[in-house]
Amino acid sequence: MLPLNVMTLPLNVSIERIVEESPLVRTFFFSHSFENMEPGQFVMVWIRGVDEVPMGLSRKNSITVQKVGEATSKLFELKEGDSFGLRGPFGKGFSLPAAGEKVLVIAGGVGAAPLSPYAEAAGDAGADVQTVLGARSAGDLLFEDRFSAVGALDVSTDDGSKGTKGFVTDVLRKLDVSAFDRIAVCGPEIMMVSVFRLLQEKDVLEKAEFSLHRYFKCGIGVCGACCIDPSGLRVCKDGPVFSGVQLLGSELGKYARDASGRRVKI
Amino acid sequence: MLPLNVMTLPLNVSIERIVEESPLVRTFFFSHSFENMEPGQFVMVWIRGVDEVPMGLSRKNSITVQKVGEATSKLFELKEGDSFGLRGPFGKGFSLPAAGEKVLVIAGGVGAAPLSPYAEAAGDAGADVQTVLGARSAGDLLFEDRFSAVGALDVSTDDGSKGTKGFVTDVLRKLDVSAFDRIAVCGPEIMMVSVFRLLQEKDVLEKAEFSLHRYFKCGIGVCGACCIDPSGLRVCKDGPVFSGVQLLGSELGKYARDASGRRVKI
Amino acid sequence: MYTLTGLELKNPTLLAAGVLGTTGASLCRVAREGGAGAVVTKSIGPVPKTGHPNPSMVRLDCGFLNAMGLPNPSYPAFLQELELAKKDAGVPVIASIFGGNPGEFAEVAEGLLPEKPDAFELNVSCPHAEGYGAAVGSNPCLVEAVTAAVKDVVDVPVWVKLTPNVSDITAIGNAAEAGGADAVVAINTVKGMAIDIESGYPVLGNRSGGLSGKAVKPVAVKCVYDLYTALEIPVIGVGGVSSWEDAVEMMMAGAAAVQVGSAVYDRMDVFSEIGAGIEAFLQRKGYSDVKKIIGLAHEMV
Amino acid sequence: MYTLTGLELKNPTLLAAGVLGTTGASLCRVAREGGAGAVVTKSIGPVPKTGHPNPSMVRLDCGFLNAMGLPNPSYPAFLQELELAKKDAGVPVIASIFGGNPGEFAEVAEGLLPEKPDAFELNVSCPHAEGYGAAVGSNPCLVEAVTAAVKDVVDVPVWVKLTPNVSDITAIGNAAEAGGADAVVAINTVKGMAIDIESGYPVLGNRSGGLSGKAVKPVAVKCVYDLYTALEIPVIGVGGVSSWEDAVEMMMAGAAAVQVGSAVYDRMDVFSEIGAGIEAFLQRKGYSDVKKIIGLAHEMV
Ligand SMILES: Cc1cc2nc3c(=O)[nH]c(=O)nc-3n(C[C@H](O)[C@H](O)[C@H](O)COP(=O)(O)OP(=O)(O)OC[C@H]3O[C@@H](n4cnc5c(N)ncnc54)[C@H](O)[C@@H]3O)c2cc1C
Ligand SMILES: Cc1cc2nc3c(=O)[nH]c(=O)nc-3n(C[C@H](O)[C@H](O)[C@H](O)COP(=O)(O)OP(=O)(O)OC[C@H]3O[C@@H](n4cnc5c(N)ncnc54)[C@H](O)[C@@H]3O)c2cc1C
Ligand SMILES: Cc1cc2nc3c(=O)[nH]c(=O)nc-3n(C[C@H](O)[C@H](O)[C@H](O)COP(=O)(O)O)c2cc1C
Ligand SMILES: Cc1cc2nc3c(=O)[nH]c(=O)nc-3n(C[C@H](O)[C@H](O)[C@H](O)COP(=O)(O)O)c2cc1C
Ligand code: FES
Ligand code: FES
Repeated sequence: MLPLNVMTLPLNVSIERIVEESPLVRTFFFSHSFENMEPGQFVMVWIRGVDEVPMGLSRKNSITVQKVGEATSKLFELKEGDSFGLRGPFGKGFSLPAAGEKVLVIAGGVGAAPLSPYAEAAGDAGADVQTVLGARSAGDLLFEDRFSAVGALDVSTDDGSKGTKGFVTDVLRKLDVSAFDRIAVCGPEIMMVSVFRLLQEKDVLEKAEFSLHRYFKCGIGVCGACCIDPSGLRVCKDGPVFSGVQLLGSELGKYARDASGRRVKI
Repeated sequence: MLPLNVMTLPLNVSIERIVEESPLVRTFFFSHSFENMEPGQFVMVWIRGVDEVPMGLSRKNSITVQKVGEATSKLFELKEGDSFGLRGPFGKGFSLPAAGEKVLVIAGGVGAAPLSPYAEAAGDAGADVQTVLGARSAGDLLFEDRFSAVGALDVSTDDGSKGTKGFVTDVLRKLDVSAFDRIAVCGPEIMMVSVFRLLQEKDVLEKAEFSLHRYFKCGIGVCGACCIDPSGLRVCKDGPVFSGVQLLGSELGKYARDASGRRVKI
Repeated sequence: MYTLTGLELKNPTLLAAGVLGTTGASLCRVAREGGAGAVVTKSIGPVPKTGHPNPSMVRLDCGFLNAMGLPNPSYPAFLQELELAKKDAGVPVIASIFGGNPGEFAEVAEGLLPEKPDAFELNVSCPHAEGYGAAVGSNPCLVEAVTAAVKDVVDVPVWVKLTPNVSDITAIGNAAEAGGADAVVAINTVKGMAIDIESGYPVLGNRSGGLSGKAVKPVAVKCVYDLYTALEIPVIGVGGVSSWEDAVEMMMAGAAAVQVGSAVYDRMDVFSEIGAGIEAFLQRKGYSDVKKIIGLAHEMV
Repeated sequence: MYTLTGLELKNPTLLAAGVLGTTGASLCRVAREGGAGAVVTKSIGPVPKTGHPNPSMVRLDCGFLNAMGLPNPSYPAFLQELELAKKDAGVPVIASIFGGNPGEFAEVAEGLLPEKPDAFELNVSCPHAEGYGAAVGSNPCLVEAVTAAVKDVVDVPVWVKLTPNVSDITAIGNAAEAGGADAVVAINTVKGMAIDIESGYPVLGNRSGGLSGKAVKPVAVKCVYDLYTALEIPVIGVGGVSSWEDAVEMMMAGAAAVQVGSAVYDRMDVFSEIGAGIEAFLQRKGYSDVKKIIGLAHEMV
C-alpha cells in the first residue's frame, strides 16, 4: 500500500520516464502517484548528496523541472530507472472552481508546471477554462497541448516566435479579466508582479491567486526561512498559493530573502 | 472522552466509594470504568510516593484489596475523594464460556476479586455457573452475594465458621468436576496447587485456568521479572491467567522469584 | 502577568529560537496570531551564513531532526528585522546570538543593542555547527567566559541556552550562573541522525543533526529538573512541549516558563492554547498562582 | 551465519540486556520462540539488589521510560539461570555484568565463568543506579580499567556497553578499545523523566530513569555512526530498533549487529521478523552479503 502523503522521511521513487519539454525543461515521471494532491502543491525533491529543492507537481506523478543550478543539473544527469527522494505534497494549492465558473489561468515559463494540473482539474470540475501561456520563445512554451485540451489558449512569446509578441500582460490587456470568477497565476516573479498590477488596476485581485517562490529550507512551516513581509506568512505552509488580497502591500516584486535570510532585491 | 485502556502514563482516578469487605479487605470504587476489561485482567495501582502494585479488577471500576504490606497499608489510609494512579487493564483474562456451558469457579481468599466479575460475565453469557468459595473464616468470605446471584455457591472456611470446614479442595472432592466445561481458579498459591493436583488427578486440567501471582516490575511484558519456569511465560503479559496445561511441570507451588530475581520457596 | 528575569509576559510560553524567527514579520505573527508571551529570534552570528544544504529538517515518527547550520544574515542585516519585531510584536523580543568565542558573542550582542532586544539568549548549544554551539557549550570555562563577556556589554537580562549532549548539564548551568547569567534555557536539540535505507545516504544535508519534538520531552524534563536543583537562577524549559499538559509537566520539573519550537508544525496558536490550558489547570486544581506549580515535583516525595 | 567477535549467529539480532533476561527460561524462550541470534542476560552484579520501587517502567507516546535499578540476584544465584540458558537457548548467551569498580567487574565475570557465557557485556552505562553504570561509563579512565580488568580474567569476547549521556561517546569507545574490548554496544538508555501533572509526582519510583524505544533511535544511529568512524572494533547497535528497516538503518550507520529491547513489548518474534526482513532486503537490493551494508552510509557522500 503506497502512502497518500509522505510527511516524514523521503520516499524513494524511481524515474519511470523523462520527457524533454524544451532544451532546459524536462518532465520526470516517477514511480509514485500522489492521489490526493491539490494542484499548486509542491514536493521536496531530494537529489542525494546534493540538495533538496521544492518543485510543484505537474501531475500526480510528475515534476517538470527547469535546469538552473546545482540540484537541477544533477537531476538532469539522472536517467530512467534512477531514483531520488520525495516528500510531500506540501502547502496550499489553488482553489478549485465550481461547475460553470469561468477560470483564467496565467502561466509564465515553468510556472506552467503547477498550473497544468490545475487547468485540468478545473476542466474536470466543469469550469470554463481559458489559459494565457507565456514563454521566451515558441520552443519554451510548456504544456500547450494540456492547456488547449481543456479550453481556449492564448500564447505570448518574448521574441514573437509564436502568438502575441511580448508578455502575458500584453495578452491580458486585451481580455475582459472581470469576466472571470477565478484567476490563477504562476511564473517568474517579475511576470507575476506585472500581472498583479494589472489585476489590481482592473480591481479583480480578490479573484486572483498567485503561487510564490521563496527559498525553502524545512519546507514544512517550522524554520521560518520562507516568510514574506509584512504578513509573516510562510510560503511553504500558508502558501505557496496566496490570494491577491493576501499579497497587497507585500514584498512581492520588491525583494526576497536568500538562504541566509538576507533581503535580496528582485 | 475517557480512554478504554490506559497503556501509557497512569491515569489519575479518585476514590468514589470504599466498601469494607472484611477486616483486612476493602473494595475501592474509582472514578473510571474500564469498559472493555476482561475478567482476570489486572491494573497497576500507583500509590504515589510508595509503590505501584498489581491488582485484579473486581469490577470495571473497582479493585478489592487485602492489606498485606506497605503499599496496601497506604492505600487503606486513603479516603473517599483521595486519588491514586491506574494503568491497564493488562494481561490475559479468563476465557469466557458460551451459552449453556457449565462453569466452575474456585476462589480462595482475595482470589475472589478477579473471579467475581468472571462469574457475572459467565452468567451474562448464559452459562451455568457454580462457585466454590473458600476463606479462613466466615467474616473473610468475599462476594458471597455476587457469586450466589449468578448460580450455586458452596463455601468452605478453615475454621468451619461457615460452610464446609476445611479447604476448597474438601468441597471439590464432593463434586463431579468432569461435569464442567470450564474451571476458573484464583487464590493463594498453596490453595491453587492443591486444586491443580486434584484437577490433574481427575484429568480435567485442560478445562482449567489459573490466575497466577508473581512479583511484577514493569507489568507490561518487557522486563522479565515475572517469568515462570520452565516455559519462560510472562505472568504479566502471557498471563496472569494460564491454562492448567500451560502450568504442567511448572514452578507453580515450588518457588517464585522475588524482586531481585532470586528463587524463593513457596 | 508573569515575570521572567524582569520581563513581563502575558503568558509563560515563548517561541523557541530558530523557529519562525528569521524575519521581524514572522516574529510579530507568532506573537499576535500565535499568542506567544515572548519571542526569541533565530540565532544571529557575526557573519552571514547560508547554513547546511537541504534536507535541513525532516519529520520523524517521533519528533523532528534538523541541521539548519545556523543560517543567518549576520547582526548588521538582522537589525531591520529586530526593529520591526520590537515595533510590532507587542511582547518582549529576545535576541538569540552565537559566536565562536567570548569576543564574537560580545560583538554580536553589542551590534544588536541599537534595536533594544529585551534580553539576549546565548546559543552555546547547537549540536551541528562546527566550532559554534555545543562546541562552546560543553566546556564550562568557555560558557562562563562567554556569559561574562556578554553581561559586560549589555544591561538587559542574559539567558544561556544549554545542550543536553553533555555528561552533566548542571555543571554547564553552574558555569553560566557563575558568568552572571540571569536564566538558563534547557534544552537545545539532542544529537541525532537518520539514514535513508534505500540509498544509504544520511537524510540530512549535514549528515547528522539535532532531535526535537515529542521524542525529547523526557530528556528536557530531566534536564530542567536537575538544573532547578542545582541553580539559583530561573530555568526556562524547552523540548517537546506541544500541549498545556507538557508545559505544566515542564513547570513542575522546575521551569519558570516554557519555549515551544517544533510544535508550530501542528498549529501556530499553540502558544495561546497552552497559555489558556495552564490557566484552566491552575483554576481547576485551586492553585492561586503559577508559582505554586513551578518545581512542584521536587516537593512530592 | 553471521560472525560477531568470533561468535556464530544465525541472524544479526540480539536480545538487549535487561529485557526478558532475568531467568534462564525466558532467555531460552526469546531465542527459540523469538528467533534471536543471541541473547544478553539481565545485568548481574556482585550482590543481590531488589532495584527501585515501582513504577519502574512506563510506556510513553514515544518510547518507554524505565528505572529498574539493576535488580539482580547476584552472580552466585544467577549461575543456575545461566546454566539453563546455555543448555537450552541454542544460541550464544552473553552475560551482562556490572560493578562499581574494576575489581567488582572482574569478580562478577569470574564468578559467572563456570557456566561458560559466550561473551561478556560490561554495563558501564545504566543511567539510574547510583555509583554504577553511567557513573563509571562517563569516565574514560575507569572504562579502560574496567575493560582491562575483565579481559584479564576471561578468555571470551568482552563487549562494552556505552551510555549516550556524554559529550563525546567516541572518547569512551576509544577507552574501551584501549582496554582491550572486542566490541562496543551502543546505546544504553538516554536520561529522562516524566511527571504526573495531576499529583506533581515524578512517575518513576526512582523519580528519573532512562528513555528507550522509538524516541531514541536517531540518537542511537548517530552514536553508532560516530563510533564506527572512531573505532577499529565492531559496534553493536541498540536503541529503538523495532523493525527490519530500523535494523538496516543501524547497520548502515555502522552496526555489525543490532540488539532489540523495548520492542518485545509489541511482539516476541520481532527477532526472526527482523532477521527475515534484512535477508529479503539484501536480496531485493542485490547485496551479496550483509557486510555490504554495514557502514554503508559512510561511503555515500
Ligand atoms: C513552491 C515552489 C515550487 C517550485 N516549482 C518548480 C517547478 O515546478 N519547476 C521548476 O523548475 N522549479 C520550481 N521551483 C524552483 C526550484 O525550486 C529551483 O529552481 C531549484 O531549487 C533550483 O535548485 P538548483 O540547485 O538547481 O539551483 P541553485 O544553484 O541552488 O540556485 C538557483 C536558484 O534556485 C533557487 N533555489 C535553490 N534552492 C532553493 C530552495 N531550497 N528553495 C527555493 N528555491 C531554491 C534560488 O532562487 C536560487 O537562487 C519551485 C520553487 C518553489 C519555492
Ligand atoms: C496479577 C495479580 C493480581 C493481583 N490481584 C490482587 C487483588 O485483586 N487483591 C489483592 O489484595 N492483591 C492482589 N494481588 C497481590 C498484590 O499485588 C500484593 O498484595 C501487593 O503488591 C502487596 O503490596 P504491599 O506493598 O502492600 O506489600 P509489600 O510489603 O510490598 O509485600 C508483600 C507481598 O506482596 C507482594 N508484592 C509486593 N509488591 C508486588 C508487586 N510489585 N508485584 C506482585 N506482588 C507484589 C509480594 O508477594 C510481597 O512479598 C495481585 C497480584 C498479582 C500479581
Ligand atoms: C528548525 C529548527 C531550528 C532551530 N534553530 C535554533 C537556533 O537557531 N538557535 C537555538 O538556540 N536553537 C535552535 N533550535 C532548537 C530549538 O530552539 C529548541 O531548543 C529545540 O527544538 C527543542 O524544542 P522543541 O522540541 O519545542 O522544538 C532549532 C530547532 C529547530 C527545530
Ligand atoms: C526494562 C529495561 C531494563 C533494562 N536493563 C538493562 C540492564 O540491566 N543492563 C543494560 O546494559 N541495559 C539495560 N537496558 C537498556 C537496554 O538494553 C537498551 O540498551 C535500551 O533499552 C535501548 O534499546 P531499546 O530501545 O531497544 O529498548 C534496559 C532497558 C529496559 C527497557
Ligand atoms: S521553509 Fe521552513 S518555514 Fe517555510
Ligand atoms: S513484570 Fe516485567 S515482564 Fe512481567
